[in-house]
Amino acid sequence: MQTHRAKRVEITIEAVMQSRLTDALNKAGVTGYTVLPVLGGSGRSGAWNRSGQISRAAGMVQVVCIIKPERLDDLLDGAFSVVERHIGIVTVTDCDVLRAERF
Amino acid sequence: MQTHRAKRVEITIEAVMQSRLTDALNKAGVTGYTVLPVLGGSGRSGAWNRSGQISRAAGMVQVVCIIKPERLDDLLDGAFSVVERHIGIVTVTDCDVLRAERF
Amino acid sequence: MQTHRAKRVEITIEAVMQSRLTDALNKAGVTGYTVLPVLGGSGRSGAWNRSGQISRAAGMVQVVCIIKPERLDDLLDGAFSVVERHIGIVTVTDCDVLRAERF
Amino acid sequence: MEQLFSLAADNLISPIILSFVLGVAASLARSDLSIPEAVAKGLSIYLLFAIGFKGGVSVAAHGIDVKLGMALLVGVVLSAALPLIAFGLLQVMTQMNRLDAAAVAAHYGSISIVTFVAASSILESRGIGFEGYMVAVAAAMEAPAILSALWLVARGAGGQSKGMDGALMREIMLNGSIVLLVGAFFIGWATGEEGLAEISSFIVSPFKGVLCLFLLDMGLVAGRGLREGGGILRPGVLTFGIVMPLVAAAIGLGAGLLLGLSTGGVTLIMVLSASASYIAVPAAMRVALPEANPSLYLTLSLGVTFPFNLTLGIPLYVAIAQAVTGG
Amino acid sequence: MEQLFSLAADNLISPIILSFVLGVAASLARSDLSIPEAVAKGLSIYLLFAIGFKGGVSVAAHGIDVKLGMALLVGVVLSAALPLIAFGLLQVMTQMNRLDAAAVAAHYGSISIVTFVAASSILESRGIGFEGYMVAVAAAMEAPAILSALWLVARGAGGQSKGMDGALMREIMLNGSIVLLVGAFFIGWATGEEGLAEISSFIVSPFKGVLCLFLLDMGLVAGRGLREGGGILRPGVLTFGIVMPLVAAAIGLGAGLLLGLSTGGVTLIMVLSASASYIAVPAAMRVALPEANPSLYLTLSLGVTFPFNLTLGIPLYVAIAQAVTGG
Amino acid sequence: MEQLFSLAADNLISPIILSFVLGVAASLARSDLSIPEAVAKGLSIYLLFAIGFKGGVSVAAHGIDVKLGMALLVGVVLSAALPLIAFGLLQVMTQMNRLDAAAVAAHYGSISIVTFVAASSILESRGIGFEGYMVAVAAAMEAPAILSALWLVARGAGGQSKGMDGALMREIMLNGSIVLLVGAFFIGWATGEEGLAEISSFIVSPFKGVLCLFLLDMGLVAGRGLREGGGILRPGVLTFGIVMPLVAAAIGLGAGLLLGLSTGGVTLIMVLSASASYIAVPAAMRVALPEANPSLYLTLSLGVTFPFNLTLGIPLYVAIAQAVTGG
Ligand SMILES: Nc1ncnc2c1ncn2[C@@H]1O[C@H](COP(=O)(O)O)[C@@H](O)[C@H]1O
Ligand SMILES: Nc1ncnc2c1ncn2[C@@H]1O[C@H](COP(=O)(O)O)[C@@H](O)[C@H]1O
Ligand SMILES: Nc1ncnc2c1ncn2[C@@H]1O[C@H](COP(=O)(O)O)[C@@H](O)[C@H]1O
Ligand code: NA
Ligand code: NA
Ligand code: NA
Repeated sequence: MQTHRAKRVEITIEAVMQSRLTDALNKAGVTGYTVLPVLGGSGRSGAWNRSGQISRAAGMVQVVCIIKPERLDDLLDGAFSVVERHIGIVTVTDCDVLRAERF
Repeated sequence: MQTHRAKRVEITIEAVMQSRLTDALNKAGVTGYTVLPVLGGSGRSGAWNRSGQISRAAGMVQVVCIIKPERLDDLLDGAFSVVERHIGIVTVTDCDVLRAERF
Repeated sequence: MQTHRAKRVEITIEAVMQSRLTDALNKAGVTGYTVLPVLGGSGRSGAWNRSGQISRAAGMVQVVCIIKPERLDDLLDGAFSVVERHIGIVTVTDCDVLRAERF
Repeated sequence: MEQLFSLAADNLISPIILSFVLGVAASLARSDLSIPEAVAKGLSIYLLFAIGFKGGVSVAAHGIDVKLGMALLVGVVLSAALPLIAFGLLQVMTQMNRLDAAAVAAHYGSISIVTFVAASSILESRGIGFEGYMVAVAAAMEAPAILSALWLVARGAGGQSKGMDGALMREIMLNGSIVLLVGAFFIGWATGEEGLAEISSFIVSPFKGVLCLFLLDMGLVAGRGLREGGGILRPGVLTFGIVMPLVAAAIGLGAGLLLGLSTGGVTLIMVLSASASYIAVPAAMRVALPEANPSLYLTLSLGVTFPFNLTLGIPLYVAIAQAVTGG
Repeated sequence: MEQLFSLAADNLISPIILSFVLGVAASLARSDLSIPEAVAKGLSIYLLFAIGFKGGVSVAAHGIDVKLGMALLVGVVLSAALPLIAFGLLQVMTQMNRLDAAAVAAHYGSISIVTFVAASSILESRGIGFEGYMVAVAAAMEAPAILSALWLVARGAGGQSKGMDGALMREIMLNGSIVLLVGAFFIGWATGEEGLAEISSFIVSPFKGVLCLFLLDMGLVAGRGLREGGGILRPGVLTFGIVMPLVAAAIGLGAGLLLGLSTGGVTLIMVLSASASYIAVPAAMRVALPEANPSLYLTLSLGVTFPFNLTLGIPLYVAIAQAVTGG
Repeated sequence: MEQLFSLAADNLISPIILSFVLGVAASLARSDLSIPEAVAKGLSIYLLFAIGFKGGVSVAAHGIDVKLGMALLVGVVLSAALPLIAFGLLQVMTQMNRLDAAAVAAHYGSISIVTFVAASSILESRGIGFEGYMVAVAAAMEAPAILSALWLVARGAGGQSKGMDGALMREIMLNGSIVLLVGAFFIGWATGEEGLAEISSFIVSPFKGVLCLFLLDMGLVAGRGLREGGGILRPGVLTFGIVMPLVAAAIGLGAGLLLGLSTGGVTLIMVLSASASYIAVPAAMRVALPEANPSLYLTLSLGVTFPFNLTLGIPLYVAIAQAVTGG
């Protein structure tokens, strides 16, 4: 089956920042993304989890964008402007996609 | 630690199509998969999210299959038959797995 | 934008084992991870899903760790000690990360 | 007329309607107020269980009416026929393509159980009785409309529709809402007043309050639909969303009189005819007609027709039913 | 005998049982009816809180019975001993391997709190009183069975079992259900009738209705288990799922008489003995004996023994307890 | 004094407080007891809706008090001013940096609606009336504190703060809790006693019971915070968490007397002043001051000040208000 090279960018970020991140992505011309819930995690600022976390304000989400490789830099610049001062992780993976006309 | 090459296929699809997709995967001989919930997203058909989406019918899920590289085409053919007329994203990533005998 | 090579390890495991896994990761020096919920799945031990699974004890979660490539083996050894006798899947993917100082 | 206005005004300042209005307002103002999906589903399970159970108890109390079978049949016919009328109206009033028109039509043949619940709640407040088996009629009207719509599509563009496969058919017939409604109806029937006494402080007393919270959620969802999909509502489409329930209510009125139902029963069959589905049918359409535009049918059903029925439609239908049946 | 039948029939057409039946039927028919996980967990938190609280209030009202300590001790002994009997029966009646048999045995030593709740609800309807501290006995019987089962495994295949580590021990003792049940018991005890008056319209009046919805969910889950794991139930295994509760109830009867409990108390200790765990023990087994087959113990406990106790077992135990205690 | 002790003791052995204590204990013992996030959110939606509605009904019953406008204004001023005092105290009592101190200060200017709910619940038990519009005052006090805190930061380190952008401002003003509280208040106001009668068996009778479960969850969350973040609480910080509510309550007392409120009203404005936010403000701080340490402000607000107010603070404020107003 015919596939096409693409980049998969996964941004783990605090839920309160989600709309700011997607706004920034939109501005960077990235209009396709999927948001996954996050149950908990651990990092330099300690461990947390959703049921029983000290504040329900502090949940995180994972925003996944599949994009054409040539648009990666725009996306990362856009995302970075939001993630910069906040906790959060950005990873980029190579992938292949079906139906490239969608991206 | 000994690892083995495999493919990781991630299919984001409407929740109403989930059972049809997994049936098609089973028919294509793919019996191992994991389903992740999706909170929301955006694409050519606009943005949506779970709490407050216009219909609770419209949620999506992400189906993840790890398979041996040589079985990729069967899987993609099976998945494509379901995804074809529906909205949905299919990505393929190279990965390594522990305990290859499981796949 | 400057990125750095890293490994993305995804471990799908029964929810009852989550704390044992993260303890083992901590012992192996891995203190950063994110936990995603899993809705359902299928494997050699059959299919299950969260609402309507035969026992609510049997849910699974996905633990994602981003680490420096050189620390991969420690992580896998730590994870394997827990996963060994239990059902569960471990995959490793190459990725690039922003802000490598965080890992 | 005056009476109608006061009825409508009374209706409008009830906690139930105002909760819906609050939801719409919060959504339009882009507040982050939201009811978790699991809670909203929990509330709807409660409402379906309670309304089904009470219907069954009422049938147990009044004995099986010979009209029950007839009413079910009429319900099925209404549900199957209304999409054809809706489809005709859409072709006259709007420029929708066949596929979208068929998908929208399916929604208007089927029913909205919350509209039904709100109406029966209002009937109860006003002390207007109704046949307990109307709940079963509601269940019977959920699915046939879908078949009509798929037939409309198949008759037209041919290859466009995957048609109705067995799996989809089973999914529609056994969808959770129908099973719960009908199941609770039978439980109520079997256990009767005695069963009701055991659980009435769960399913009767708090009912209206739960309905408020549920309508708050509906308002949030409808408001969000309007905010995002409102642009899609050209004048013709919008008009359809208000004309269609009136036309359907008139047909429902005829059916109710034909069946010789009580005032409340006539009201409820008007309400069922006038209401449009927003859960079962959209899900079926995503499977069977994925190319049809979901914003169109969802915004119309949930953003236009539902609020119309809830605020103005129901009091109007009550007033007409009272006038016509002399009840 | 006649009385027993009428008792069973009465029991069978209660909303509670019929809700369970509805759930099983919906599941077997592959309806997509489901109760969100969060809601089901919310319902069970409500039930545990309410039953614990009411038990505590009852102890506060009647004073601490000298038998309380004895009853707890007997509960622990029952829980630890029943797995040995279950294990023996399994080796005679089935071809299960040691590991699976031990895992199944653990479930039958422990208890099902919903069965307990359903039984106390039936006792209340019939106006049969029982000792408030039976709730504490229920809590005491949750865990010891697990230790017995692990001991059975360790004694056998040796290296197979990781045995009981400290973390698992703590997890079992402090699992949410036990903590909530015991905690609510103490709150009820401390605040007494006065505390109950403050919250009785939350924990008393709607209790049975909530139980209906919870049993609907249990039915859905049990039905799904039967649908998927039913094939695993060879005749011998199936028979065990019905014989074991009867044997355990008989032993519970002896224990109850020994303790000199009231009719209701004897019934409840029979119910606790006869019921099998389906939450705490499965979770512990997944950690401690991951090689044991979960379909086996879950299908048996939830798909066979739970429905048996709910429908036929409880009325039987009530009748026997009444006959024997003359209550 | 004696009376105060007995009041505190009475308060401490209520189901509400003991549920909170159970939650804290379960958490500290590392039990896995937890309330699903969706259920906890559902409970808080219920509480906000009920308390807002009842406030509105009370205003409808007593007519609009001329003091309503004044009270709102005073509430806004208190909320804006208290952070400055908190900030000052923090600089004297602790070694916190400006940013953390400002973030903590914002929490103490804003309010905790559950503390308010618990206090009004206790007032009702004691038959002490209060102004219905205090609910609106609570809503008015949520946000201004955030602006003060951001101003403190901007005045200081300069570039550190992104300041207040329009989006954040709208988010804070239209956050779900405020919208629901105010919306329900208006619904209650519009529908009055008649509306209340329709839904009182949902929002009045089970209220205290729901509050118990909600406080159980709060206890679990607070206990977890203490377990994980407790180490951060140096003596100075800890002392602040108890001194600040007392200082704020004293200021609130002055405000209440100035406004000429009833005994209950004075108590509630003391409670609002003394309580610290743990939902709206933390979320705003994560957006506006991401560098501030969330463990610090959350542990302090939820792990120290909330339990203090709930157990000792409220009875103290009631006693003082009674003594001062002679109520
Ligand atoms: N190495 C990592 N791998 C995966 N997720 C991480 C990692 N480090 C941090 N995270 C996630 O990011 C959140 C915040 O991290 P931190 O800013 O380091 O406290 C954590 O709670 C995790 O959910
Ligand atoms: N480029 C993308 N990256 C990630 N997810 C996407 C992308 N495009 C679409 N999606 C997901 O697929 C759904 C449907 O997309 P569409 O068919 O484009 O409306 C969206 O709501 C997203 O959840
Ligand atoms: N090939 C696979 N790809 C993705 N997930 C899998 C795969 N095999 C198993 N799983 C997941 O692991 C769980 C247990 O697998 P198993 O031990 O094979 O029964 C399944 O329920 C799935 O969630
Ligand atoms: Na209709
Ligand atoms: Na037992
Ligand atoms: Na305050």
